[in-house]
Amino acid sequence: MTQKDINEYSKNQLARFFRQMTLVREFELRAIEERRGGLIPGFIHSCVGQEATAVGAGEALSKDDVITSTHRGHGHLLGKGGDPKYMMAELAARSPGYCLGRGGSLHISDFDIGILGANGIVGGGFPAAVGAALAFQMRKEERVSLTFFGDGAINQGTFHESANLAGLWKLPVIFFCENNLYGEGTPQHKQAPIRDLAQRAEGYGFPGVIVDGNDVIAVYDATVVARERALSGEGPTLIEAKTYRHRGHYEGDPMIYRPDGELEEWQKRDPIPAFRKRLIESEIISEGELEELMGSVQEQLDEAVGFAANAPIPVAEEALQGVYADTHDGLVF
Amino acid sequence: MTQKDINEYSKNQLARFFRQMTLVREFELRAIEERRGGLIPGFIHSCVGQEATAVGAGEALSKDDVITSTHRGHGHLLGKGGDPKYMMAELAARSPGYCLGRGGSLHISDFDIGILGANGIVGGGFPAAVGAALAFQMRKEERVSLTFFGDGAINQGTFHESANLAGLWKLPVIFFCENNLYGEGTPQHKQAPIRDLAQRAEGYGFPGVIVDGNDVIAVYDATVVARERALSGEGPTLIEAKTYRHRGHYEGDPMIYRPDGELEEWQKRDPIPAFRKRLIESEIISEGELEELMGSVQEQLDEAVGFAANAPIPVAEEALQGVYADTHDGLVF
Amino acid sequence: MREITYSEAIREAMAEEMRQNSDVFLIGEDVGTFGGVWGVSNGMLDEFGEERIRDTPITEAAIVGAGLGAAMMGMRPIVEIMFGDFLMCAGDQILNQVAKARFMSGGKANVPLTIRVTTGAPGSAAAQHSQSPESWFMNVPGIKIVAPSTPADAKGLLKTALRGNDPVLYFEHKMLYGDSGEVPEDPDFMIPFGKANILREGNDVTVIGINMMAKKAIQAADQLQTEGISVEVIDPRTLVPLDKETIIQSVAKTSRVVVAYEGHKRAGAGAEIAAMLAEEAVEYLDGPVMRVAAKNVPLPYSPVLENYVLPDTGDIVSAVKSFWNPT
Amino acid sequence: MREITYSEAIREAMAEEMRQNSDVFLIGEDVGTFGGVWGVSNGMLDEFGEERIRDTPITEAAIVGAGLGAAMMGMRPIVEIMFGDFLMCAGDQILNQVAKARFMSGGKANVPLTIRVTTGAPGSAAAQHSQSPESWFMNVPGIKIVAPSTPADAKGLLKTALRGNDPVLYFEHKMLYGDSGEVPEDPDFMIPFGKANILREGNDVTVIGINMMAKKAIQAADQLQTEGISVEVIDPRTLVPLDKETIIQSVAKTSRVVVAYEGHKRAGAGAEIAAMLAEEAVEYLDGPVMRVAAKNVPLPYSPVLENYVLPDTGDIVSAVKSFWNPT
Ligand SMILES: Cc1ncc(C[n+]2csc(CCOP(=O)(O)OP(=O)(O)O)c2C)c(N)n1
Ligand SMILES: Cc1ncc(C[n+]2csc(CCOP(=O)(O)OP(=O)(O)O)c2C)c(N)n1
Ligand SMILES: [Mg+2]
Ligand SMILES: [Mg+2]
Repeated sequence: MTQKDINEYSKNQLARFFRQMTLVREFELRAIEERRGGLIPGFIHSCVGQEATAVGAGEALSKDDVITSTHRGHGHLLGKGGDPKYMMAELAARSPGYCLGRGGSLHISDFDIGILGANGIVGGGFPAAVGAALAFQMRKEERVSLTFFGDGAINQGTFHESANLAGLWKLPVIFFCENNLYGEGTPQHKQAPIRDLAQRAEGYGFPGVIVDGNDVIAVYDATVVARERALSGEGPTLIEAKTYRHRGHYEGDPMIYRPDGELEEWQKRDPIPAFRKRLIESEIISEGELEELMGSVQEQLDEAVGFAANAPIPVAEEALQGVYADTHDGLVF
Repeated sequence: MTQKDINEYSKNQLARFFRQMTLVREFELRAIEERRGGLIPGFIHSCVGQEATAVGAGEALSKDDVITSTHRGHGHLLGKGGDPKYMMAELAARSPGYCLGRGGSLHISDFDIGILGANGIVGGGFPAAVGAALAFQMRKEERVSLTFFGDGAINQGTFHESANLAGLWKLPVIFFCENNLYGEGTPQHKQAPIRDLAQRAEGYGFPGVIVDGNDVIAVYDATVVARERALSGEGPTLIEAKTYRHRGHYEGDPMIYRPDGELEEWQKRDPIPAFRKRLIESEIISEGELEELMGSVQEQLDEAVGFAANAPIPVAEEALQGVYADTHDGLVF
Repeated sequence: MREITYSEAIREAMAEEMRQNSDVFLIGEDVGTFGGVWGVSNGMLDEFGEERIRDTPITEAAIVGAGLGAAMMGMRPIVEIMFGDFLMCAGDQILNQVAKARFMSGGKANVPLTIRVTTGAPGSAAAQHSQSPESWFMNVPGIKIVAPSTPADAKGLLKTALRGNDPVLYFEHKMLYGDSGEVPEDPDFMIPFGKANILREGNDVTVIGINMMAKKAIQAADQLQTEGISVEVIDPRTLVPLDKETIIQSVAKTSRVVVAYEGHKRAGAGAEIAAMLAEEAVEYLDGPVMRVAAKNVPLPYSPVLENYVLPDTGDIVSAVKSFWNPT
Repeated sequence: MREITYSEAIREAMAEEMRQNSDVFLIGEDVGTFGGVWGVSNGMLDEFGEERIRDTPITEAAIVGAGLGAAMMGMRPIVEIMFGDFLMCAGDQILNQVAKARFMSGGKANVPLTIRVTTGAPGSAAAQHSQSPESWFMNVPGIKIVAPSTPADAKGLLKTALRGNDPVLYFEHKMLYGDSGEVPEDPDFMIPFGKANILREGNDVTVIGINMMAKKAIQAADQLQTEGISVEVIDPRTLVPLDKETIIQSVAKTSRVVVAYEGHKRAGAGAEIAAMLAEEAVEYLDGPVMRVAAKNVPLPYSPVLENYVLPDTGDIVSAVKSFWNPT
């Protein structure tokens, strides 16, 4: 895809890209800190380094569109409009958290803004994304569904079955692959015999495109195109965004599996400084304005952490609620 | 692939192609008859019309090679050297049947000649075929594994996961797809958005080839090439053989799903008369010799049916045997 | 009242709901032109069209998961899985996704998804087409399990499933499809979940029969009647939720109990009922909680072997009699 | 005797078998460089190399099925699945292929395949990383189910699995990995399947504890001892096969029994034990067969909620005491 000139995007939009990426980055760093500090009890799989995918894709979607996410979902959720307050509260296992403290990092959802859920099962979210798209198609709604997944997840059987079904019925689905070169400690080339995963789309009768996953504008553009295709009834697109995660698979991962220098190479391509540089060089946004945006992010996160830390913790017996819609006079709980 | 001249094959080999295809056809017809007559209690999914795939592939394999088969497996088993006697006895649920009457049509196996089993689960056999090939590779054995499957089965998640693993590790596996245009009552074009399923191989880093599945020589040649590739360490091949089943999905299927005239078109391309014609026109084998071969098939099947009909039926309590190798003083059975 | 078959009752429930609610649709392998391999959706394609009677590829995980996604978006999918044996091709989707979606989301995900699936041995279908997998799904909270034994129950329970807002695994026994029985015509006829059916009243022994085994329990009761043994037959109808109260009350009356189910004995559906009785009704028991079930071996192809492995009416009769003539 | 951890015991069993039998190999996600997410195979890549310590893609069905195929060809694969919760991604392979291969082939397929998998809640890992799925596999005949609670059992049972010729699901409890205990150095040290371990003798009540709950049962027994209640603690060690004899004998002695397991209560592993006792040992029972297990809700993330859902030592203590102070 030929890249559009940066001046074709509104200043507002570009500022949003920047602010949202910063929000994702800072959210992760803050969550990691709060986990160390004891506010957050569970695991964290951070997406530091992958902010451009989360934000580029999320910005291309409308509020009515839906996403399914993964174990590395914080960026996806924020990108789709998730509120850091309720996310942080969920991570802190508090009652006003998105899932009332029942879900945690792996299961955050917000049905009001189309977040159908992070997922603890690699490959677990594909079929539901396809099903959501089926509902849109049947109801003739102008909505698409986008399913985030990793280079590891693409090998799961559910990817294949879901891509086949979506391609067959020309469902409005975007398969969004964040190829960050690793699945846990195993490099991508030891997980699949091909490097360009986008290639697989052909086998399902729809296009696969590769984008620089560290370039938020490229990601945004590709997602806009895929979304238009989906809405026009032409069916799915597979977007493969090449990127890299800067931190461990989970917090605490000793990362012994990385070749020397690899991380450093990728840090040079860190999506946020790169975008910042571009914004400043093109004189669209001033340093001062960017600092202001960054400040507002910190404020938002201070507020989120404060909210989480002061939020009530669930009461033990609440665990029995919310398994079923209808409990048949308490027979099932 | 360019087709070799028929004279490049030995007369013996050609005669074997003919005899084996006839055996498969007649076995099926006889089994159907015996099912009507009550000798055979279970379902039959016949492969009438698909004899060239079963025999072409089977003839290209050595005795040490292994196959996994499907619900429509009689041809595959006979093609790999399965004995009609023990097959018929198994269909008749008799003690000397291949599986002692425990398996039936859906589960026939013969480990001595590399038949790892028919399978009642569509897509169930892929992973085991890959695992067998892994064993061959680890032990440096000159053997390949071939997994038969249908155009319906290729959409199962297990295909994807297995093809990926086989491609990744360059395992000696042949993925042999019999594209007979239907999965049960649903046409292939309503099961996948692509018509040439061989195309999917690329996504796993290995070649996919299309052959005329009604031409036993073409199937044989393609399998020989794939086998050589596998043995040389280059990895898997996906062979898509285009063919058609002449009878219902199972015996009793009313076949309301077929467009008028479709069957008739394909019957014109019936692999056995076509091959017979070719043999006679090329003057390699005489009509008389062919009649003789056909006669010998009938004899063999008479014997098989006789064997089955007179074989003892299992004793009820035998059902408890053969679940485990070691029963821990009868604690598990 | 008019009589229809179990199969017709299921079709009627689906068709009625589809007529009155455009969110309901049927999705599965060969449910359209073929009318379902078991013929249950016969004719529905003509009435509702391809959009709402959707033939799918052979991809159980994607079908179930698509049902989940559509349900969360407000549709009310009916997913058909041809054989219970194939459910494990979608095992993760059912147990980790469908069943847990609501809870993990803090109660916010709505999953009005009904999975219709066949159970039981149709005869010489062997180990991968004959299983009764109800119990594989009973441990994981979040999915309801329904097992109708009569045409009326088939209709009434399916309606409850289709109008409810929770995922339901609805097990149709292959050998019951042809059974006829009275079924109310009232389009709002629903049978609540968690209410067992006392199919026959009796005083000497309680037989709890699940699905097909409820029918066999009645046959056994008939036979035992002639020998002067009065059998109370209870069909729990839903395994999750389970109507403990009705079951315990019956056992309190009879003090003897047989649990009959077609699945393998070990950890089968009736194991939970037996365990529940051992915990909550032991004081009423005058003798063991007998279990009549399939033996713990895969289902064999041979009719002789298969009959030996499967439980039948005679096994129920023997189990009942053993209370008076212990071996 | 030297002490090693549960985790080390498992590694030692694998390494010893791999040294003496070239057919044994380990295959799974991140078992190589990473040493297994739980660190169990740490260092094994260095000793055995990439051929025999095989990192795989994230494709559970293919991994398990590849194990089956390799096993049928004479290898002795050890498949590692990271979390028990993921087993259902390979549900069909385990239940319809692995478990049934031998029987369906008339006893001819040999399947020396061990599937090592973690079980239990490691704390705030939520609904898809905390389950105890033992019971999901108990109903289908053909696969043995092992659940060690001590380092010695971990080693001895794994050796038995690796030298046997049947598929085994071997459940490692995440919270036991760090436990130390005496483990014989004898490379032929094996613990037979189907022999329960009487961890503590007692007279008043039998507590059957599965996996982690065996450890908690001992803690409960200690506590109850101080209150004058003598508890016999039994660890079945293998759920399939189950050592009914030892269990029944104990119950015959104590006449009171609590079955403790970490899985959800309904249709969990202990449900079968309770049902077995209700059928085969009811005459010895002086009171209900109590079950201490996780409540029937998905595992929540919040520690408060999770603790409420999971069974613990205190729950065992209460259950035992209820025999004398029924509520
Ligand atoms: C079915 C399943 N198998 C294994 C895991 C363990 N696991 C969690 S994340 C992960 C790696 C996923 O890799 P990828 O899809 O590339 O995503 P990334 O972590 O790189 O974002 C693995 C193996 C899991 N959660 N679910
Ligand atoms: C997992 C699973 N799903 C569905 C079925 C039912 N079924 C048996 S054969 C078949 C069609 C298979 O089609 P294809 O793979 O093209 O093979 P063919 O029958 O054409 O040889 C179906 C749906 C099954 N046996 N297993
Ligand atoms: Mg990755
Ligand atoms: Mg086909």
